[in-house]
Amino acid sequence: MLNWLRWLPENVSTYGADVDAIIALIWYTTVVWLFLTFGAIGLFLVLYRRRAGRPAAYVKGERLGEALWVLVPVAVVLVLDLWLDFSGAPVWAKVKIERPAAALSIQVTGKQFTWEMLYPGPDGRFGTADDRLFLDELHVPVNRAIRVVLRSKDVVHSFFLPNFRLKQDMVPGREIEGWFQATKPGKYELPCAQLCGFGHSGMKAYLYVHPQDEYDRWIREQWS
Amino acid sequence: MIAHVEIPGLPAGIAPGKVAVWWFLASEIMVFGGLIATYIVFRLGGSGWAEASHHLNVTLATVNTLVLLTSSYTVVQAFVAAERRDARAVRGHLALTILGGFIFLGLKAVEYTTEIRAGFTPGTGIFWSFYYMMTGLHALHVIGGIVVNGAVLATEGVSVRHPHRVELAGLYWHFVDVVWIFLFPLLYLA
Amino acid sequence: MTTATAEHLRHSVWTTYVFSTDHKTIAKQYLAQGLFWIVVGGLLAGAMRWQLAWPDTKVPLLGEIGPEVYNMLVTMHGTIMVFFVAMPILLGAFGNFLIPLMIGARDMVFPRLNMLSVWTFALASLVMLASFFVPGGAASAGWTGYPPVSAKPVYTGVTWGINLWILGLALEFASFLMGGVNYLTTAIVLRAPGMTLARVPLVVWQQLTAAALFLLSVGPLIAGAVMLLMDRTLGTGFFSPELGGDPLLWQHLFWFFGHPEVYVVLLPALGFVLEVLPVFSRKPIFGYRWIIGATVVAAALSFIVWAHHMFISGMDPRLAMPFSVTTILISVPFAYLIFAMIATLWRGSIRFDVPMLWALGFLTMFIGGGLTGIFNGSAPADIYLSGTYFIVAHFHYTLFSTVFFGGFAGVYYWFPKMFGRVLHGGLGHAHFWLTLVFFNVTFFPMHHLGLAGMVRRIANPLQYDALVPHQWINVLATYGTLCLLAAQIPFAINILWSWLAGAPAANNPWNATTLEWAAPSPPPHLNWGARVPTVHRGAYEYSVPGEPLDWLSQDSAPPARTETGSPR
Amino acid sequence: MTTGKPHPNYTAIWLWLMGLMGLGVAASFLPGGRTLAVVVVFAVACVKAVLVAANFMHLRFEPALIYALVLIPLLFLVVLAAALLPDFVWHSVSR
Repeated sequence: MLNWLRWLPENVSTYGADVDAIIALIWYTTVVWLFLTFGAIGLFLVLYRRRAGRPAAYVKGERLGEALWVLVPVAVVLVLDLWLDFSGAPVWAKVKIERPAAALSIQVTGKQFTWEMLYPGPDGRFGTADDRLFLDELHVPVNRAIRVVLRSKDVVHSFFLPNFRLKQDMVPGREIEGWFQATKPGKYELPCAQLCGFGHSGMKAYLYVHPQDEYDRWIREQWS
Repeated sequence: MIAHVEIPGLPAGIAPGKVAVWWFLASEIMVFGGLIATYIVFRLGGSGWAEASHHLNVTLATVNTLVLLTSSYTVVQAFVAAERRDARAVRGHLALTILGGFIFLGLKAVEYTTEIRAGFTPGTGIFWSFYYMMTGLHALHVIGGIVVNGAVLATEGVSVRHPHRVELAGLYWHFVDVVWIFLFPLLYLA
Repeated sequence: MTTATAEHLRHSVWTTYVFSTDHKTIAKQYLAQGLFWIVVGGLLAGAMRWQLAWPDTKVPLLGEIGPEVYNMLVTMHGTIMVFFVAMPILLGAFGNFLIPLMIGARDMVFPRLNMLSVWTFALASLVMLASFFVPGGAASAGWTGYPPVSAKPVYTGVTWGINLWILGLALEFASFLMGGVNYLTTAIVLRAPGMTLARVPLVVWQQLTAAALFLLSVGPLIAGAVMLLMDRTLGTGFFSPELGGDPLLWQHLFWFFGHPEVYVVLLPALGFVLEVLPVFSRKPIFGYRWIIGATVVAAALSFIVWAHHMFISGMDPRLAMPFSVTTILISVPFAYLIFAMIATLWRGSIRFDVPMLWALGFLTMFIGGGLTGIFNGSAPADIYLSGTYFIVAHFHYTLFSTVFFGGFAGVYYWFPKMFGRVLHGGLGHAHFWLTLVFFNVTFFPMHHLGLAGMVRRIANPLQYDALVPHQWINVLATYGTLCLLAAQIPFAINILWSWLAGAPAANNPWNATTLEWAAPSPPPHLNWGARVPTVHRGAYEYSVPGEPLDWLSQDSAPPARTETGSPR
Repeated sequence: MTTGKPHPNYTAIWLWLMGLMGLGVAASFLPGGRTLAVVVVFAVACVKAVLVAANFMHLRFEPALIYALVLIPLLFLVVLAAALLPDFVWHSVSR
């Protein structure tokens, strides 16, 4: 129960490891603070519980000498927090801002309670005759950067791949891009992570990551 | 039997009513300020707002601005009269202020009907949504102001016992006027 | 001057109990409504947990819950607990009861406005209650009510439910606007002679900061609520993209209010704990002025952190870093507050009465909540954690510990003063330990569900392959919830029995220094007899060296001989 | 009861407000680029607002607490507007 990191689902994406590293960093920092504060409280409660003939100390904590006992830990909290924050900045930029050139672009449109995956087809352009639409299933090759163009037809949905540590809301009226690169073939769940109506519970698709040859065969089958 | 109950003196210079009204106005500034900030940001990000605003009747709105500014003037005169404890003058000025409020609402109603008959309803577009929302909320506050001024007219207008109440009603009325001072250029002139 | 005294002359049942302008009676009216709603909110939570543990089985009293009903339970549980339990009890009941008594005033500066605020809140409660019984059921778009789900009735099938939900919240905002104006003006204007700002007790400072926070942050959301109501009824397009609107606008306006709102709920409870810790450690609070400074700084910062709720909401990703930094900055004043509370225990003479147990419960559980907040404050970690049960666990460790542990510290501490009766200690201890245990049994494992990827607001976790192996946690949390609800029974018995037949309470059962303990229990009309007390000391003069008693009431005689640390 | 503070010349203030309103309306008919007209119009509006607040609402004579109650909300509104810009003005693609 205590080692939280073991509860994260298996990571199969390139930047997933970075996100896990940030979560682990914060986990270790907070565990240290938890033991420090709970330890101090426990110690004080035992040491300074009421004992006859021993009055409390008249410490107002407003003289600098006394206040330092608290201001120093606060300064440490500030420094640690800023360090955690700035060590997280590059990971945020990698996932959300710097999107690499993608081998394959897929248009994912959320609508009340199903996922529409639009493939551009061999000509590589959307809106042409050879586009193909799949419902609730996304097929991608392994070890290739995949770009997903997220849209919504009605309400706010959220594209969530737990195994890839990727989540991005899909806002109607906007076209938001996300990217991921799988490191291991397999079938991964894709739940909707934003309340989108009575069908929100159970609104999920599956992401099928194929080895390259299996993926090419699948493409040929669909477009033959 | 209530023994002599001593209420501690007030710190110099701050009447409780005024502190309360200014706190209330601070929260009202956040309501209209939030609305105006959203309007400005949406207008900067959107297109076609200037064209839509050309359908509005600028002359009617200019008269409305004149009416509200003048009613601000009369409500201040009402407070000056209240300080002189001249109930009749308070009554007169407050009545003028309330009249100004009704004229404003009347012109607004005329404006709304002509626009709706011309087919510009709140659902026509984002500009019209903002237009009806901002002027509608402002009109509700004008109605609120008329009710407050009416209440003060009914009490202080008869015999001036709490002149500061006239000032507090005036403070609220001036706030409603200041909001219109910003709504007028935002919707009609820009 | 104010004609407050004239009104109080008429004594009839109506003006004494129902339409009373006495701040103490109004406090009890807020407390009564808050306690009613806490039962409703708790039962809704029980029904939710039952559905999560044993999906699609018959929930007692409600029968089988479909996804629509589950969304309604989620929405109303959140709305009720935040707006109709936390606000009325922490801000309404205790703010009204404590502020006049602790600053030595006879009543609020505007008694009639105070009465109007509690009756507006009653109207808001009525509207919210009615929304359960309108066709289509109550609101089901989440307590945050994100459009377009909440903007078009067709998306949720709920028409009047959400309209009344918006109206109920608008009335609740109006009620607390009036209350806040009353609190701030009373504290600025009606302090007793000698009650300088540096001698005002911390709970009053926290209540005032909370009131100011609410007044200044609710504005944009009122505008947003009117927009949402117009979108739903007049067909305007503020939140519908096809008419030029944008759903993100609501999220910005809501969270601009949302984050200060959670501090509006936190600060009063923090104030109760800051009052209780010194009394039961017989030691001055550590760093009185610094705590006020930290509270004000945190209140100011709370206006520039809101977008950490929106890191992955489609907001511009470049905005995430600045808001992540401001979120980090706001954890610093709260770190100071936590450490100052721990430092207050150092070299104290600690007694483990029931209020102290709850205060320590708050301190420990809130530290847990604060620490998990660092996970969510970091943008990259939030990519994964946002919208999962990790967030649910986080805000229960902060909000639940605030309302329950902080709130009960206040209830058990001030009950003798409010009702003139003593609460039963044994039942109090049982209530605390049961609540502490089952709170952790219920909410600690939710961190693991969140880490495993369970998303929020789903009615049936078994529909997700990844969650099937973890279903035992949902069952455990449900047993925890049912036991947690049962753990409140000792409190209900205690409060009813003691209110009617409890032992009469002394004026100062805890030997505390603040002014309310100088008045009788319960204080009569106009609080103080002939003369308002004159204050000579700070609020936390415990264990002053060279004094016979280990406490000196704020209005006790000024120090005859010159003292080394002469109290200002 | 209320402090006998000196009263500004209300009639003069009223005349100024009338004049400024006329200027604002006239400015809106300025030919050429809209930006000049917009700047003038809003400058006039701000001056009118300050005139009403300072004189009619007696802000000039009030203690610092009242000033704070006006300036603090304005500060928060600027922060809110600034944070809304990236999403609604520079956002990427929007149908």
